[in-house]
Amino acid sequence: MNDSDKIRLASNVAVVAGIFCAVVSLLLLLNFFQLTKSDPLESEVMQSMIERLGREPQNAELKQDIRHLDLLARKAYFTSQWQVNTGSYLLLFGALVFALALRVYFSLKSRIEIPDQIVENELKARILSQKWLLAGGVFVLVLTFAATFATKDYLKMYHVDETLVADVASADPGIEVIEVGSETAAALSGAETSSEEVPAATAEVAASDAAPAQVAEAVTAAPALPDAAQIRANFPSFRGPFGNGVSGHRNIPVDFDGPSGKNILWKATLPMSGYNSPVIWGNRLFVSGANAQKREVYCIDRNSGKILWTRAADNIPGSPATAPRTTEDTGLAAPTLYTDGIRVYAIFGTGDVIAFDMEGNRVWARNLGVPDNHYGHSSSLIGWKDKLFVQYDTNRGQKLLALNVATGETVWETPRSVKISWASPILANVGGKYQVILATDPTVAGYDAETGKELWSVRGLMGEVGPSPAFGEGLVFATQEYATLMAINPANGQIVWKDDEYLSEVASPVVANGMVFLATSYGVLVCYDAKTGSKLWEHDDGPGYYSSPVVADNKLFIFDLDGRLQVYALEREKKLLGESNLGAKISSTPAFADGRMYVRAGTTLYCIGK
Amino acid sequence: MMNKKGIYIFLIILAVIIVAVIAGDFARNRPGKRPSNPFEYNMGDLKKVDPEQIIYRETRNFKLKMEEPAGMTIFNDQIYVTGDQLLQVITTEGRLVREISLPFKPLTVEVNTSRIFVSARESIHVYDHDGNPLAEWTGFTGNSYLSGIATYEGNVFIADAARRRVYRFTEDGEKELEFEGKVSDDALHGFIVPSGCFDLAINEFGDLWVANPGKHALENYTFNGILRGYWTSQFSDVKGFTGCCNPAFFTFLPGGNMITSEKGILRIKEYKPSGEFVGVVAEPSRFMEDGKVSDVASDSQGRVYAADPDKKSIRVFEKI
Amino acid sequence: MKKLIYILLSLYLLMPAVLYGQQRFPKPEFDSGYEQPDVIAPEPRAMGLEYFDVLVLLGVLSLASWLALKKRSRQGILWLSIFTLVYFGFYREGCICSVGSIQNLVLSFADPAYVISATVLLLFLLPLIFALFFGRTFCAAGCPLGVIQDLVIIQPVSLPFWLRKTLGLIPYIYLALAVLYAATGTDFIICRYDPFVGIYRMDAPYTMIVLGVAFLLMGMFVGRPYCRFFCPYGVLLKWMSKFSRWHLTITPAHCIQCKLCTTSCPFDAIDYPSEEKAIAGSRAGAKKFVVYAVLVPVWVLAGAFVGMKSHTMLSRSNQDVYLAELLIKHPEVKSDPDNLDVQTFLSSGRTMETLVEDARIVRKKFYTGSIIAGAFIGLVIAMTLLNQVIYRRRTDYQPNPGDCYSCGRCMDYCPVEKPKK
Amino acid sequence: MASDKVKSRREFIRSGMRLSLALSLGGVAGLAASEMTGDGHVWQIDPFLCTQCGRCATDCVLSPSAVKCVHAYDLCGYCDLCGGYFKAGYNELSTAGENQLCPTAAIERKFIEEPYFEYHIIEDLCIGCAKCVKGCSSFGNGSFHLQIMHHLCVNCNECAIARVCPSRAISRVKASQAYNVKGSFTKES
Repeated sequence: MNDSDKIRLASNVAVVAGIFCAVVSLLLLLNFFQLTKSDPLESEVMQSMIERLGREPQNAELKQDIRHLDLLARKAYFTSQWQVNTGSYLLLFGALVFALALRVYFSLKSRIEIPDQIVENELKARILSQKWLLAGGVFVLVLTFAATFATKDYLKMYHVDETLVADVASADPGIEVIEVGSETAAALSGAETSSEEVPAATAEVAASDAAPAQVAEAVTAAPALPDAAQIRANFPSFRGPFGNGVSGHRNIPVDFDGPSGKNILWKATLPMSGYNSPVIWGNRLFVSGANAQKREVYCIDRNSGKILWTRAADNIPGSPATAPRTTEDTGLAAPTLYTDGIRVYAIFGTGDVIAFDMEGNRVWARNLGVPDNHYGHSSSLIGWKDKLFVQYDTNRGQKLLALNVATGETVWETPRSVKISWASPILANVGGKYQVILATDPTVAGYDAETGKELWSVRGLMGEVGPSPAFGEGLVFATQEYATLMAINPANGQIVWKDDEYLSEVASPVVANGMVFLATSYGVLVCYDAKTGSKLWEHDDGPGYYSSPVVADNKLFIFDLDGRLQVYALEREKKLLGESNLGAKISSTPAFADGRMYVRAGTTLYCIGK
Repeated sequence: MMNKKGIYIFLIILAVIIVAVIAGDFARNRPGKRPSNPFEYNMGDLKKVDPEQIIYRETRNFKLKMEEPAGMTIFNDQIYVTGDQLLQVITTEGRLVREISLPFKPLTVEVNTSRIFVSARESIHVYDHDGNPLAEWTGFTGNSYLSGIATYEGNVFIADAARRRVYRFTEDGEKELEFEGKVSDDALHGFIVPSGCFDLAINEFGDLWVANPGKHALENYTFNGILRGYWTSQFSDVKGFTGCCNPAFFTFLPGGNMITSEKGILRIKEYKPSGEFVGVVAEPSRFMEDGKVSDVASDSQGRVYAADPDKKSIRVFEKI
Repeated sequence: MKKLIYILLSLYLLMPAVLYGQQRFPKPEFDSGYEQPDVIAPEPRAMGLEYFDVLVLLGVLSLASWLALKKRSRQGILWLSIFTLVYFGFYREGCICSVGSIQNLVLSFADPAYVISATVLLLFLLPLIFALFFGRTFCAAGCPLGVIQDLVIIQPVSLPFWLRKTLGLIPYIYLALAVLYAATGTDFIICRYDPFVGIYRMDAPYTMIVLGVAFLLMGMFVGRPYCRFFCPYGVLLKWMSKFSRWHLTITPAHCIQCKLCTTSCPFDAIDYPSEEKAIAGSRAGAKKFVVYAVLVPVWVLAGAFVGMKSHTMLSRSNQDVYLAELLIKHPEVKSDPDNLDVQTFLSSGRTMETLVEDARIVRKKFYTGSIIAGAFIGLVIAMTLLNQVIYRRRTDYQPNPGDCYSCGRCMDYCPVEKPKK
Repeated sequence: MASDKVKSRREFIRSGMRLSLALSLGGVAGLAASEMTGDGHVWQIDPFLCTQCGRCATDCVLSPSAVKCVHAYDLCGYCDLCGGYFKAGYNELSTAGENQLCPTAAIERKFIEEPYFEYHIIEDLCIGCAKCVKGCSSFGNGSFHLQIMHHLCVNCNECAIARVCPSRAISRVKASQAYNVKGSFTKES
């Protein structure tokens, strides 16, 4: 067989294989369309027959017909599947033969020829290619750019309220909806006895000595918001009633010892750590904890130290999927909770604010937008009457918010032109009206708790403001390291006095008995006359203070960073009443109730008392 | 040989095809643009109910502070509802009377004049009406699932879904009898309970009825466990029961008519004690898609209450 | 290989307490001695075999490099590529390949929750490492996408220079988009539009088949159209190969300028000796060089700007974004029972707020990603333009190290004998 | 001489570039290696998320689909009237075609003893349409559920059904735990 024969053979094979491929692919295509167009198992005939069977369920002949058709349909289905499979193998084989034949054909036909100057003129080619590249590049960019004009950002058009309204409207109007048990929470908070649980699984039939179950009698009255006296009787927020660091509880032990357990009534371990301080209402103590994955609020029986309930702050609309980055010494659970005896409110570094009733039922939750805060959000919550105040001074937008305690809706929102802050708001009763007082770089300012209107503002702070202001003796005290300590009259916004000898970095000042106390992070405790600002005494010995000084039982309590507690008399001369060691690093502020002091160190909660 | 121009045209056509296929697929294959399901199991027809057949209307909803209501009963016109780790007593006006926290996860509840019986998976907890625990009956096997309780004059009947039998206890927790519903002449196979739904109830005349969900039957037994009569639903439409485990719950109206609650296609219906279909209380469209089945109870006014776990509320239906 | 292995579901033996979940309900007790069958759960391909694949790839690459650079055997490379076609193509069914592994790698960087296995990383790295030392020998014989096209080349036509250069931009754009979509967790577009995987599986949706057949038909006249004008992995290989330590040469010794090899390359990857005219012209091109160099930042900025502008449009490919926008734009679809996606979303318990929030997060990612992708595309256009006015003095016919697939066709055309040692 | 210089300069640049490319490859490798597992990954369906939309049957790159129904016998009630086997409007409880729900008759019903029946999936016939799964989970215990069968699945890098799954029930799982069979796999709460 010579070359030309081979060529002819190859070309013939190629033609045959090509026709074969074409036919097979055509058949496959037909099969494909047949499969997609009609589903033999759901044919109309079948449907109508089944419908008929529904009407005449005993028709045996009809049943036979259905079964027959069913069998046919199934057969057809599997046959066509077989066809597809076999067809694709045939096609592959045909294509292989076709390709081989063509290759042989062309390799036999082609001869090595000396190419003459078929080469393009390089210079010309390059110039042409530059033109095309330019055109192509510009074309791609312009086309994409033009396409962007046809696209509209619908995400921006979305507002949460719209859907809320729609959901409410969708409820059936003919049905009266009654909330069961919404009125019981208030009763629980007030008349709370020690909460014993029914001992689980005692096998005895007659459990006569078993403790009574937790029963709450329902009261029909609407929940009453606490008045100032009730707030003072409890420890509802960061640094106690109104955030001023003064508690009226008595019989607080001045000495105890952590390592040996002296005067330590109980120690409880919390599931997760956090830098927030305990708050107390009745017999319930609340703290929160967080890590990057989850955030939780804990309710603890303050008599036994038992965790009554743990609730996760999850599934909050708008909450970020990944927690914002925070520094280790702030974390996501730095802000202290607030409770009004009806509900407990918590805010986390994710911007989630959540409210539970005293039984741990979630009342509302929302996200205020993830705070842009390079250490982590740390401003605690405080409330008065039906409003919960949130100081939301972040790197991106600063504002003071008042939320409705029952629903979480924003009552008012006051934008502030200040810088970021880590201080917490306090409340001050100025001339019978409550003001929310905030300390930030560069101003200290007071806002009407009712309307959110700014009443006064004083410049003078700078840098990263950590200490919260304090109110007492009719004056507001605010301080920040590298800035100043100033006393401001909140009635007119005038600075009464200023001093900058000792300045606090983290711990907030406290006012009592005509004196103001200041604790610095480098370990100096100072006492000033509140009215004049003259220094009365100082104590310079200690590793430093992060925990704020607090007043209870007419004494000044302060924990240093090593967990050593010093108790001073509230006198114009230095008088140390006692010194104790907890044996744990403390940076939170203690809470007081009924002869007991509660302090948190990371995941451990101590109850100190006799 | 092939013409060069032909090759170029061929190539251009191919390029267009490639671009068209990629762009077309990319643009078309988007959520909401995809074809609907050719294999869909369309249960819509089954869920259709003739409006004529609906003889009740929903009048009130009691929103519960409970994640998942499990069991419910009505005694003295007070609603006893269990769920989470709670037992709540609610008036028929929706006011919370009492809340008892339970140290276990409750299944169902039954109340008589002196006691409240709450079942857990494998035990019965007895409380007095103030919520004080009186006793705990633990003599059940580890393989029990106590899904129903009924009381009558000192007798406590307990349905065990897992072991497929009914126990009779005295009020003081003494077990007197257990029966599997098997009859000698093999008229029925005994209780067939494919899932956790196995309910029983006693009407005002003292007749014990037990649901046999595997047979779509309601069976009447003597207190000694002898089958007295039964009925099954023979219909494939709304008049009968569908699925594998229905009726999941049932209760009696004053006068003896039965209210049944079904899973799968969620619906509540009324039957005469003879098994004759009366009408629909709540049609499937009232419930959430793929929702959970509701326990049912009725009060002295003949109102029907359904504890809907999906809506976390007790739904009240009144006869039109 | 595809033997069914039945796994015993030994529920009772393993962990009875933990698994006592809600759906768990005691099953009947049988009297007739009935034994419950096992749940059918055939095991996936063993991990060891995946490592074996990597080993095979390593072998193929080594052999291909040896054949191209040392043995200089086109025949050997051809047989090796047939082996690749059979093994990586028809036997392994083309998943996952080095080309697609770019996306896995990118997603693993972008999403900490997404982990890749060592085999994927090796699949990605090995061809690049080989390219850095020996040129694109992976393309010659190791890539299942490449070899199938290589085998169907029948009558290659030489494409004009400008067309090659302009179409050559597509892989860069494809790469940028693929990385963008992978990094945002949106889509693996390289795999979605892989044209040949359907042919290897002999079972695929018809779009895939049409795409594959179209590419193969095209490949009869244009050598390796997918490799040259689509393959995003080729971009990376090209960068590596450009600076490869050793590379295939047309002639084993001295080029005698016989020009026999000029038509041998179906991929137009042979650089000719530079023309004196062009060299002379290059001096005039110096001015152009300055202009193009100055324009580089302009292109980059323009690209970044267009990228930024188009992020809304691009992000619409993401499921979440698309669904969120659909629901905002057409709230009425909520009542369309045939819209499975919307109905499923509505019954999933996910709220509209979380969906919109998720969509916004994705869109934010797209914002940065699109700017980077746009800037990259701008840079590529600028650099390609700049390259057009850089002239290198060449005296011999030699393969362009970036574009050459080391297939070895040209070697057969060279009349120069290999020098005997 | 001059050309030699040019040559060596070029060679210098080339090796510099080569080194930096090698370093960047090494960097990428190191970065990737830090979050890498030795385990392979395969696609699998979470039966608790699955809404039985039926796309597994139509959108898998394989035909018939690599998704099949799996029967977790542990959860099965062995009922006579199986919601996954019979059409909701069945004519009678028999294996006759007009009563069967499965479009390919892939479920085998076997009598065991009064009153129990075993339901067995004939895998070769199953197309993964999830009709029986929907029936079983609506009416029964949910012992039928879809799983991706790994002797069939080609483990595409981009799974076509995962992309179109409306409930995002399909995700990559470790190859060592390749199945989410109900009963041994519980819902994440």
